[in-house]
Amino acid sequence: MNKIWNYIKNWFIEMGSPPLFFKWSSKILPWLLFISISVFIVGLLWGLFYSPTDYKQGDVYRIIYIHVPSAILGQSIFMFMAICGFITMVWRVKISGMLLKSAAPIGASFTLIALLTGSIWGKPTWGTWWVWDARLTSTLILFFIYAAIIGLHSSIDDKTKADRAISIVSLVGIAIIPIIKKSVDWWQTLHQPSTFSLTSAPSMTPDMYQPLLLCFLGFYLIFALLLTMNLRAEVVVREKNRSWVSKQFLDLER
Amino acid sequence: MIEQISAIINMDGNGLYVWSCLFILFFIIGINFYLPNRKLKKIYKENKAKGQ
Amino acid sequence: MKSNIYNWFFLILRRDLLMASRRSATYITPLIFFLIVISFFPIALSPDQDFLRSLAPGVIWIAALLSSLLAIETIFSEDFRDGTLDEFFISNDPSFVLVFAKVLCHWLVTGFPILLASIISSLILYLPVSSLFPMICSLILGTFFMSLLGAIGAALSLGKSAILSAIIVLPFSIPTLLMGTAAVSSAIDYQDYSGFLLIMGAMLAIGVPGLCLLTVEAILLNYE
Amino acid sequence: MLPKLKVSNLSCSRADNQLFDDLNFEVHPGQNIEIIGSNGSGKTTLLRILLGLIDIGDGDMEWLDNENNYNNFRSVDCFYQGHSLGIKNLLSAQENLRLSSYSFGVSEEKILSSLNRVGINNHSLFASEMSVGQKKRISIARWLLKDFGIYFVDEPFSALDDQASNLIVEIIEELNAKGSSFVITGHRPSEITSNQITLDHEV
Repeated sequence: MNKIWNYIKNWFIEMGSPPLFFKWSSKILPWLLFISISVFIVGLLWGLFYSPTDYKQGDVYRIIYIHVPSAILGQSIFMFMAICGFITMVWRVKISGMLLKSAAPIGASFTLIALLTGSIWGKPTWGTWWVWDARLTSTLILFFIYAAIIGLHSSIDDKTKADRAISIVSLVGIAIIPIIKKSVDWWQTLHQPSTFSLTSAPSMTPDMYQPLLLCFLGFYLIFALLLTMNLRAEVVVREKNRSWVSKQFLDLER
Repeated sequence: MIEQISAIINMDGNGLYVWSCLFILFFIIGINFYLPNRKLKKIYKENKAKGQ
Repeated sequence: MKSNIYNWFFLILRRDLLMASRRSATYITPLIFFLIVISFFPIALSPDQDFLRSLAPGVIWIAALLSSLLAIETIFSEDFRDGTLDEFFISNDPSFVLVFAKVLCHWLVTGFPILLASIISSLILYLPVSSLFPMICSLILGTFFMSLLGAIGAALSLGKSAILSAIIVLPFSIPTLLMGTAAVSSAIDYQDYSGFLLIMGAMLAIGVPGLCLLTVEAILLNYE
Repeated sequence: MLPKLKVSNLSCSRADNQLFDDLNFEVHPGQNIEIIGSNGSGKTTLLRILLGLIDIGDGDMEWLDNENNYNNFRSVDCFYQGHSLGIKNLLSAQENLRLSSYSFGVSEEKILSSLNRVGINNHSLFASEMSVGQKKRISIARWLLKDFGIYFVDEPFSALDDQASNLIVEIIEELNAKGSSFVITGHRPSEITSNQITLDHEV
């Protein structure tokens, strides 16, 4: 058991060594680009054009194909960051710190998308741009946490140190975010009986549900693509004075 | 044909909301695409300048 | 003579309390800040009694949150600057005890005066007497948790601007804020508030070991 | 006599530059080691790595314990004084020393005699009321509280007048005679030892 574990760890460390990572990610990047973008586009097209109209909300419910996957993705990315943070703290694996750092702006972006689309969706359904709905509120707080992590990282000059600093914050975050979600839910029922909730409103039929699943897949693939691209940039920026970087670029030119 | 397209774009008067959501999605993902590539290009240029 | 954890804990607690007693600003400034923030709300909004009563739990809690957060900003910075923190970390005693002792001392010095001031502010904001007990209980649990969270923020932003640590800590303080205000407002409405206090207690029980350990890691980062 | 600390192949790199590489030395009882280097050459980092305050170096450190075995953990009684002196401004000279000696418990007479030895006669003066030179003297008085195995002192000779540096040399010799060792850092070689390690990587 221990042997297998060590094997996995060493493999992870080896694959994560910056020059090697840059090499293999260059190979898979075109494939990832093709697959992720095609699944993403197909999912959106299916959801936005071919799925049936909701009888209650009309066509505006189609925002669900953008809003819900990005909201879920915003939370999943934080989970991912906490795992990376744990690896960074315990085993001091360099690449996991860089992964953590590169995932943060993507997570913030998807959380922002969820916030903006949620607020746009609110306009026709609630009549206002913003309602202190439990889901929207906890998404807003999640966005603040992402912003804090990005701000903290940029304020520390030594980037390896900054990685470990944000891994501490992400570990605190992953413990507190469920409590935040639960307490915001509670707060909502305390102050105003929930009249209308965004996601449970349309009664989903299978032909509404299937494109949503495809959208989920597409969003996750897009995340993988953006993460790979961000990580490549991060790796190169941090090691720009090493010899392998200029060598890689020479290879690309040939 | 044109009526069909305009019906899709209009979406019973809700089109503006849906399309602006789609625009936000592509805009923010586009920024995320652009930034790392710009960083890579910058380093690439620096390396080129160093090599010459 | 061999030192044990209790000796060490009480040594640091005694040392910090002694130093705080010699510099009155440590316990007076958060208190004054708290009272100033509280008094701004009636001035800015309305002196109407019913209106203020409905606002009071939130106002008291926000003021307590901000003043304990601002005060904890310097918890490690002085020790870090004059080198005593190095000495403590070099010694063989567990450093999370050090963090816990410092946080506890800080809470005794700043959180406790705020508790007293909250009783005064409950008078000027027309809170009913029945809600005084849950308010004090929730403030005890909540400000201590905030001190623990603030210690992490202070350790991460040692030598940097205070606003950075506020940005890190404030989003995490939301459950405390919600539970605290919920406890006080349900007491105003004669409802059961024990559930909120229990959850705050549970958060504190998990937070003491977890956050102290992470704070140690955050302080050690500054030595690299 | 066995060396108290054996360091082999110690190296450390931070971000892009190598601070030091392949350091090998031994700390023998009663002998001193001086680490020479300019600002930013990694002297303080080396001391912190040796003491285990930070864990960013690669290499082996072996410490001698009472049974003459070597361990990977710090089994020697160590004293550390960083760049800043470790003196609290809000405490008096005597209180400062009492705080430093909490873990081994020193009698009041010992504290007073150490203070007298370094020439501080007003024991109840607050550190905030003292000059920098006097604070340095208090920090030196802390060395005398107990005979530590190894003293790690960061730049003890910086910003000192002749009288004070003579005092330091005297005290170091005294403690050497009792079997204690010093690992100190500095910008230029001092007179306490000829055993020097130079850190000179290119910044």
